[in-house]
Amino acid sequence: MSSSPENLTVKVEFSGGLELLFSNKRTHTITLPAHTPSTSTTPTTIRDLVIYLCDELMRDPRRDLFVLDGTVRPGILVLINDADWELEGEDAYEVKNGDSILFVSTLHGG
Amino acid sequence: MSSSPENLTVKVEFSGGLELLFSNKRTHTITLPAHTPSTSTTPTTIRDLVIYLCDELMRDPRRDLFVLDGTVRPGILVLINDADWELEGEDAYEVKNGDSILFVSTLHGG
Amino acid sequence: SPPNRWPLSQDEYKRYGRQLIMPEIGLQGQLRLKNASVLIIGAGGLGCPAAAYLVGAGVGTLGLVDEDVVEHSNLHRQILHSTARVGMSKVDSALVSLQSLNPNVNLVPHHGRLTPETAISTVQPYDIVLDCTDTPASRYLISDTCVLLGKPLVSASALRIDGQLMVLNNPPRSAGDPTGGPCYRCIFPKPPPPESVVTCGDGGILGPVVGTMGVLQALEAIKVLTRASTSENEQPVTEPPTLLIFSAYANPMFRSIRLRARKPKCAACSAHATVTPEALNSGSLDYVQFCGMIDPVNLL
Amino acid sequence: SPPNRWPLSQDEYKRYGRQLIMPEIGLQGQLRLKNASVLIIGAGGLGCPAAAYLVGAGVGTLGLVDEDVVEHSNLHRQILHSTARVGMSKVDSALVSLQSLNPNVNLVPHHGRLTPETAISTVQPYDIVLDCTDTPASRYLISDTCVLLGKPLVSASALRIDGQLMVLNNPPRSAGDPTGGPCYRCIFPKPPPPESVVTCGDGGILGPVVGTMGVLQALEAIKVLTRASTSENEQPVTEPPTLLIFSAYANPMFRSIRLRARKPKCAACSAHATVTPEALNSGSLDYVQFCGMIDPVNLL
Ligand SMILES: [Zn+2]
Ligand SMILES: [Zn+2]
Repeated sequence: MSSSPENLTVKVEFSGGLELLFSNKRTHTITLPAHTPSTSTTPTTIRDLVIYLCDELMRDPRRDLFVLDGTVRPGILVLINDADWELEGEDAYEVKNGDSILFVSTLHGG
Repeated sequence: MSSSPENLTVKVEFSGGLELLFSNKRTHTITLPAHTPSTSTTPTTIRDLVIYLCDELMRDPRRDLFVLDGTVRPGILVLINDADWELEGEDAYEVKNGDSILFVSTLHGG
Repeated sequence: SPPNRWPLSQDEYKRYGRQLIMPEIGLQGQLRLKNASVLIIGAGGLGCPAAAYLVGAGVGTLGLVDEDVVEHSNLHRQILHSTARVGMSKVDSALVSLQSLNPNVNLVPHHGRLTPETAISTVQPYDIVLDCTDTPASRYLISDTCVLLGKPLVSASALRIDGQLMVLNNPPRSAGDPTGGPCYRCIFPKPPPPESVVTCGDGGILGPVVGTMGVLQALEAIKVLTRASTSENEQPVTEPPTLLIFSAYANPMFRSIRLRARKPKCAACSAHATVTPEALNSGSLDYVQFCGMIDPVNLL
Repeated sequence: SPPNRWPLSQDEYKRYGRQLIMPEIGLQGQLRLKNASVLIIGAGGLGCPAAAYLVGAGVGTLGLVDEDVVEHSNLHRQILHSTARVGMSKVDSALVSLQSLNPNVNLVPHHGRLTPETAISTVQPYDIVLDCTDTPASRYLISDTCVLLGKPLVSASALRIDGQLMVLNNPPRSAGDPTGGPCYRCIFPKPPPPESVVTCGDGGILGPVVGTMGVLQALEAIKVLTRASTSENEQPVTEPPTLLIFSAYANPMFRSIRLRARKPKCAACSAHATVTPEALNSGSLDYVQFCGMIDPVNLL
């Protein structure tokens, strides 16, 4: 697929306290390879994005507050363009250029 | 401009009680000519849209609760794609296909 | 009962006049509120404003569950309590304020915490439940109970500068019916790791943040209780399931997220449900262990 | 005053602990609140919840302006009042509840309505104003006064199932400074035709709708009062002007709209302003006539 762009630019947002793991910044603009591995023709999925975020963006060492068993930990909702990722194929969803991905930690306080 | 579409389709929304003038429906999808008059090459503006709404969509006879002196009456904010119309040129703004236009009546109750 | 010529008293017409005259409520809606019973679990930062607006609106019966007593550190956000009532049970303290706001409402105190053994008998008499608690264990217990009993659930939570709101099990169809609304387990099948759970005591909470979520819980309950059927036999129209997320310092402050439908393998609301009334009553479902908490479950 | 080793009392640390520990407030923010004075104009559906959460949060001084007495028809939404206090002035009734919530706050009653003659002297001592009134005339008067005195203004309104919220004159720079925030006249240069103005009495109001807007007014006031300067000499960063619109039965319920900057020809906040302290004090600005009202101006 030589016509597809080399990179994707996506908006990544964190809410419900997850922003504390990412330099206390709620909104990030991320550029990442359109294929994973980048030399392959396999489209980059949310699963790949999550690993990318852990490796490249997370400053906090407590990785298991974000990822568990290779995917987003229980208690985090993932919203793709303002819709629950379960409506979009969960972590197999192929990331598109310009997507907005929101990670929300469920809250329990009252 | 023979290449421009004959018609525009826009989303029109009413809030703050204005929906009561439009069959108590908040959201309308409107198709109107891209030029006003339709045989001209003059692009349709918000001013033209407002007259179109009065003529074609409004069922309530109290036209002056929406329009005064040829434009939207005082106390109504017009939002073009979620921004104050003053940022976009007010009623001279040229309507684009797919635009979302929101009319909000200011409230005074407390 | 046969329709009365004047189904409300003159005092009630005066008191509820401002909401009665709106087409969204009307006399029918006011009578639905008057005939409705609401259970609020937790008399803290969410439960206080939720109870105030539901009692103001004239629900017939309001039950309140809490095991705690009022502390000084509650008062910046728990607006039904008062400095003089520090040390009193939160349920009793809240009832003092609610009674003085609207003596027409039948107020029912439930002292103590909701447990698997007491949940079904406590929730059974009510038409709708508001989850105003503050631990994962209580949230799963309340959701399971609402699914088992067919009650809609208005669930909110808040921490620091963030809040969340969902209307669950709405409409409250039987387990296995895919047209029912999702439950808490549909959205969160597995509990969060305990080390990721932050309480308001540890993380802090801004008063108007939790206050906003509590007032919106009252609103959602009023919407569910007053919604009209288009005909006698038809089901009322319900909104698609939505998560409202609120963040006080973000722009925009509010976002609405479309949620999934019921999960076909949900442990509570699917045809394959393993959460049963027997399991709940017998105490064989250990929510505290399920959620891996070390501390006892505290309702706030 | 020189910094104390313990700038708050032990009771204050306990009472405000849950908000103190958040980075958005902190000890500095709590001290800013303690040193702040807030004027709430209108002790009705907006003013009641706004006052409750500001008093809970520990502002130093809270003033309350209203001319009305409590009526039965207020109680479904005006949660600081009570059935036993029907007939009492709203200001006195609200102060009873606020005093019992937090005795540390200096509460200042202002009986009677704000008029052009009294506006400047009433507003002068306060740091920020909340417009919780319910007529166009009062909204223009309050905005003009805030511009003349350089006070930020948190303005909200509600009717039926809709609510609106704006933070105006923020930052509150002098008239003619285009970097100041827009005022009410910038957004609405001309008043609405009187026949288009619907009151809560005529149109109705759902309690939690106006309640939500009032709680959000308290939140915006806290945000303005506690915001930190990045350095001693720098201006604090302010949000771009936004209108929050709320509609209880819409999906999404909340929308945020970007507003214009100050209007270069604004009658109040531009270099060409015609609204002056002298004009206001002399009574030559007739807001009731400007808005074309027939009835007297009532603050709700
Ligand atoms: Zn389920
Ligand atoms: Zn201005």
